[in-house]
Amino acid sequence: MRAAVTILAVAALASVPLWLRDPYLLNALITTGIFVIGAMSLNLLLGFTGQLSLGHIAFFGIGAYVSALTSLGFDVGLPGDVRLVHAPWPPIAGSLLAILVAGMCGYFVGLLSFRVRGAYFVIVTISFAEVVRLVALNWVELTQGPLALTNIPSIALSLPGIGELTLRTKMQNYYLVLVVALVAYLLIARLVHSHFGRAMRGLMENETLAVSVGIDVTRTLTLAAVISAAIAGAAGSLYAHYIRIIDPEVFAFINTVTMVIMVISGGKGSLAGPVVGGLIFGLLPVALRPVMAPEAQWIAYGGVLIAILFVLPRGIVPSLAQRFIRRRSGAPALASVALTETGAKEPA
Amino acid sequence: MERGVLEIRDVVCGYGGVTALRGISLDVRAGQLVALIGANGAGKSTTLRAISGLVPPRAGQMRFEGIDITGARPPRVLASGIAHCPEGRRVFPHMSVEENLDMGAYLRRGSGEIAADRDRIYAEFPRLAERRRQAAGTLSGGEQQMLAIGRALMSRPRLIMFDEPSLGLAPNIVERTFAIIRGIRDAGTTVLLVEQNAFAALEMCDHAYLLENGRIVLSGAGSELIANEHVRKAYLGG
Amino acid sequence: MTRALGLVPVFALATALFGGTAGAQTIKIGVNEPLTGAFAASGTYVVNGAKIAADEINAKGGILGKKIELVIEDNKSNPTEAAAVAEKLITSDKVPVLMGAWGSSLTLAVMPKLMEYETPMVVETSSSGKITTTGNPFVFRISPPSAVEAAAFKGIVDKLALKKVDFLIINNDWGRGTAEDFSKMMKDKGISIGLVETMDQGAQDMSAQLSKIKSSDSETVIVTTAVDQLTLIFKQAAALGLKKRIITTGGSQNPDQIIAQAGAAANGTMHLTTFLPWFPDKTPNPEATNYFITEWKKRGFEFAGCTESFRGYDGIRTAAAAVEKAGKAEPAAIKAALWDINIKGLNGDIVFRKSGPEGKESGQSQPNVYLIEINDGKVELKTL
Amino acid sequence: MSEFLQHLVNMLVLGGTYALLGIGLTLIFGIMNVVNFTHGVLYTFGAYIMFIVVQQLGLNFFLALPVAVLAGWLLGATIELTLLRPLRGSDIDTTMLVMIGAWIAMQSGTLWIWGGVAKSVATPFPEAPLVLGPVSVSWLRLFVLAAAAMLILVTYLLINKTSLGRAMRATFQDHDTASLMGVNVDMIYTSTFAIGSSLAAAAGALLGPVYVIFPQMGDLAAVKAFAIVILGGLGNITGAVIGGFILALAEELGAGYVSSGYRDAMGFVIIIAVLIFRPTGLFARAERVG
Repeated sequence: MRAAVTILAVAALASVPLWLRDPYLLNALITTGIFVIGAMSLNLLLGFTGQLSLGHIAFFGIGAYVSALTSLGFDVGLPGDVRLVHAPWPPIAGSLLAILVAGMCGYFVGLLSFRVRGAYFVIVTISFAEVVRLVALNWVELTQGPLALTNIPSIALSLPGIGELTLRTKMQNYYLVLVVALVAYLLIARLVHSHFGRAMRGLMENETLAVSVGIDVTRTLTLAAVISAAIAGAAGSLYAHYIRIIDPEVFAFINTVTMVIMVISGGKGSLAGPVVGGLIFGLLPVALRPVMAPEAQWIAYGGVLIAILFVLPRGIVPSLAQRFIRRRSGAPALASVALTETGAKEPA
Repeated sequence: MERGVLEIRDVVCGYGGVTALRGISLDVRAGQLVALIGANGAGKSTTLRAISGLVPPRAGQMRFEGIDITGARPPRVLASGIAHCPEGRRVFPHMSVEENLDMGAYLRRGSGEIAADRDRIYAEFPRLAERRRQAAGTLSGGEQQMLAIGRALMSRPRLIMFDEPSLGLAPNIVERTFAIIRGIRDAGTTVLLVEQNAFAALEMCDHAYLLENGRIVLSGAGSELIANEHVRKAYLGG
Repeated sequence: MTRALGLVPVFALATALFGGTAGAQTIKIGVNEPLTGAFAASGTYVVNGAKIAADEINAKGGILGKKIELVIEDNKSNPTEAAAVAEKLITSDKVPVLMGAWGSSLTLAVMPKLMEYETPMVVETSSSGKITTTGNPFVFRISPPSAVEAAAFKGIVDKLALKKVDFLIINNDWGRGTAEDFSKMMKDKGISIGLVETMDQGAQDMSAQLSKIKSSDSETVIVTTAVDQLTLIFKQAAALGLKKRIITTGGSQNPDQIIAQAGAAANGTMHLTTFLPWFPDKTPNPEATNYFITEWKKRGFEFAGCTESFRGYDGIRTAAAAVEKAGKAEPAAIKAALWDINIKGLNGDIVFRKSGPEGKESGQSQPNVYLIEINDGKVELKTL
Repeated sequence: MSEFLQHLVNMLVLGGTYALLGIGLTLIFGIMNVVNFTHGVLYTFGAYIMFIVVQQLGLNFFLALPVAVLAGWLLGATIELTLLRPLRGSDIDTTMLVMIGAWIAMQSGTLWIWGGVAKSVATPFPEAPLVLGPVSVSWLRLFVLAAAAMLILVTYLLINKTSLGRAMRATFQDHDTASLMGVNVDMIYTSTFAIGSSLAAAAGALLGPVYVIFPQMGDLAAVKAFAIVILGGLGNITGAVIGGFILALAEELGAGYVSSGYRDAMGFVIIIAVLIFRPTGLFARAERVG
């Protein structure tokens, strides 16, 4: 039943470019899709370990910059008269490096997450993203700072027998994003249902208990952070090669907020949640644009967000699932109580 | 069953998906010391928390001095004359001893009377008077227990509920604590005592209830329960 | 999941209903500006200027017998949105020419879309050198990049007897570009460069930077930022007792606002500007300047906005002139016609010269640059 | 040397306002455990109240400050009653996201009402600065420092010497036990949020005339407030005051002697460093609070 729904949804998404001819809407779907991938990766951290990162855009942005710089090349001076020169590589190598470097950064933030929890973790992650943004802004020699990296090449795939295929059109990019999103979805799904996924959930529901049954907290949290950051890096790479210009504003707080909104409104800890929330909040601005003044669009955006949280506090997917499929409510409710208590009260 | 000053009828109570109290009824008569005994997790603390309004009951009725207090929030319960001295003492660690006592009189007006009551507590517990400017978190366990009792008395309650007052205290302090509790009863204040040290509780109480799995399974005078076979086996170590 | 998908056709329908129906009766010009977010104030000024131009043209009967219609979209001060908005304007609204997108990173984000749909855009504000040097033949810029400004300033540095100069710049493409181009020009002139201090967009307290500049051994500070930060800098410099010659660049300063808000602190400051609303008679097109200023005031906008909004006015007039010259509202024809127009803008003749790699040059117009000085609360024009 | 002295003086006037920003947030954060994303909007709101009272209504500059405090109090109480109270007991993520929604909507509302063009407020203070040897400081900033000090003192007395303040501290330390003492915890939450909000509005009203007033002015202020709270420890007023001065000092010296480009990074670097090396804040008591 569940698999059928998933296959149907994928088929429906795959058919979109066949009947949707409007490039503007297709563009909106592609950028939404890229952010949905970011949101899915955030969900791994937020929904399955209970750690709310408000600096997730850092990994996305790092992925974007690494990918762009790898494919554009650079020449920077390091302390001690060393020059680091890099000749342009194919964009696909950039994407792989983006995943790698973002994952590594995730490792360090993962280590941090072991030390601080709850509101403190939130603020550390915000700060991390801001520091990365300020480095991108001020390390002009490498990143061009506010002058932006431009003319980033589109992703090219070398296919055996066919040769080089550069993905320039909307339709090609749409399918690229869809495929990456699908891979990320399946990866996260597998992970969540593995032994490791059970460890993560155990940790979220009751840390003391989880530790007592032998779950290695640091290792679990760090691994979740690494995978989550790597997927976000992949999304950032897609972004850089699709938009073809990046500047430090990619790290803007509002971009993190967009991802968090997608996850929480859709339902954290639910695999489909970020997809549903992402499609709604990715396309809401498109729907609002023709009907109201620019400032009012933002007011409506904030209003819709508040309304969803009030009406469906656990997110759209879990709330609807609960409404339609009768389930015993005991265990999940207790889990969320446990989460609040640990999230709320432990500064250290 | 004889009606008490505190009447509890068929109270059901729980947290999330767990039901802690499965319909309990009990009566506390004026001027008596009533003990509530039972194993860990039997629902003793929950009973007190339900009475004081920290956990709203799902069903049932509670009346104090004839007034319905079912579902009332803690401030109203306190205002009606019931003080609750919580488990683990729960003094405010970063506030001074004096401020802790003043918190006990939070709902009262008239600073003169409050100061007089405070002095009475200091007279009763000279250690607290010595440490009146000290942060409560720096006191020893016994001193914190005295402070918690003093704080509860500051509201001038007609019924005072103690939750595990002996927990984690040295034996001589435990004895002192029980003496104080008896003293409170003797001075005319009704006491509802939750205690894991079943023998001590039964010995000093006028009436006792035994809780098992969220239900009252036995009640009677303290001496009756001590004599009971089941109680002896399960709670008095033989 | 399938539920959410049901929304997509609804959006498509909405777009179909709201866009693309009025096409035949009017000539559309797409306007892609920041109306919310960090640059909201500037974007709104430019759009107000653009509306004055459109109303003026329509009052005179429009172009090619049709009224012009501005399709104004908010790019939210966000590059991703700027690109999306360009896409919408070109594909849904079918505009044959665009104007935008204020900030350089916004404009740069739009540029691949121009290539993709082969639609020309008049760039009215952005100053980054990259815009006209990367080989995008659909870009036509009427604002001066900092190199042009630096070249214009070259003529008078001798008269000012500059010896050593510090910079205080906004940390974006505009400030960075200015520091780079002005430093190069001054080094050629034998003037030494001292500190280069930056401030973030939106930063409010520049006391630390100014204290540092106060203690340096230079006699002049070149300041590049938007008018709000300029006001703050003058106030804070005065409070710190900074007594150096201050020269501002970039042309969106507003001396009147500075005089009103910074008072005596503004005396003695010099400003490089591209528009002279205070001396309409000294502008290249006095009649248009007078009309624009009268209209601006009539609509109840603050005089302060003139120095930004005139770019929107000039941008729309440029686009309209190109449509008229092309004889039809088609992107290719308009693009070709842009190379042939010669109109008197509020800040000089708008004539596009080629810039960037051969074969795919962008258009760059060379506006006039003026130096003004504030003395006793009044604006004086210094002759270059 | 004179540059250093000037940096120190700058630090003093800046630190006072940072402290004011920080104490409002530390109360809300500490007592309610709400990461309050509307703090910056309330700061902006206070500045616009100043603008309305002085520039649009033409009333006295000194009258505007209490008006802003009152307006901030009312708006804060409204936010608490309509958005936070119904969500009591929800998890921290939900509350935080609701506050983000409120922040987006309110900031856009400010833009809608007043437009994006920055406003300035005329002040009755002389333009010429006070010059003391090598250092100068403007009279307006001295006034702001004095007013901030006064507000901080009032808040300190409110928290430490009144029955409401005692109840707030008790709630912060143990909300269940506080309610057993008869404290109406809901009322304490509303008052805390309202008081914190009125302090944010006061900071905005004081700093609005020093700088300029525009819809996004609160964003940077809010981030700095978070840094100060982390630095000083949750719910710790004295810590927030010291934290405010430390942040101001780090920014001044960072911009003066390291690189001005990283000036605003100082706050974030401090947050990360403090949380790595001393997660409860520099001035928090060692034992767990709350």
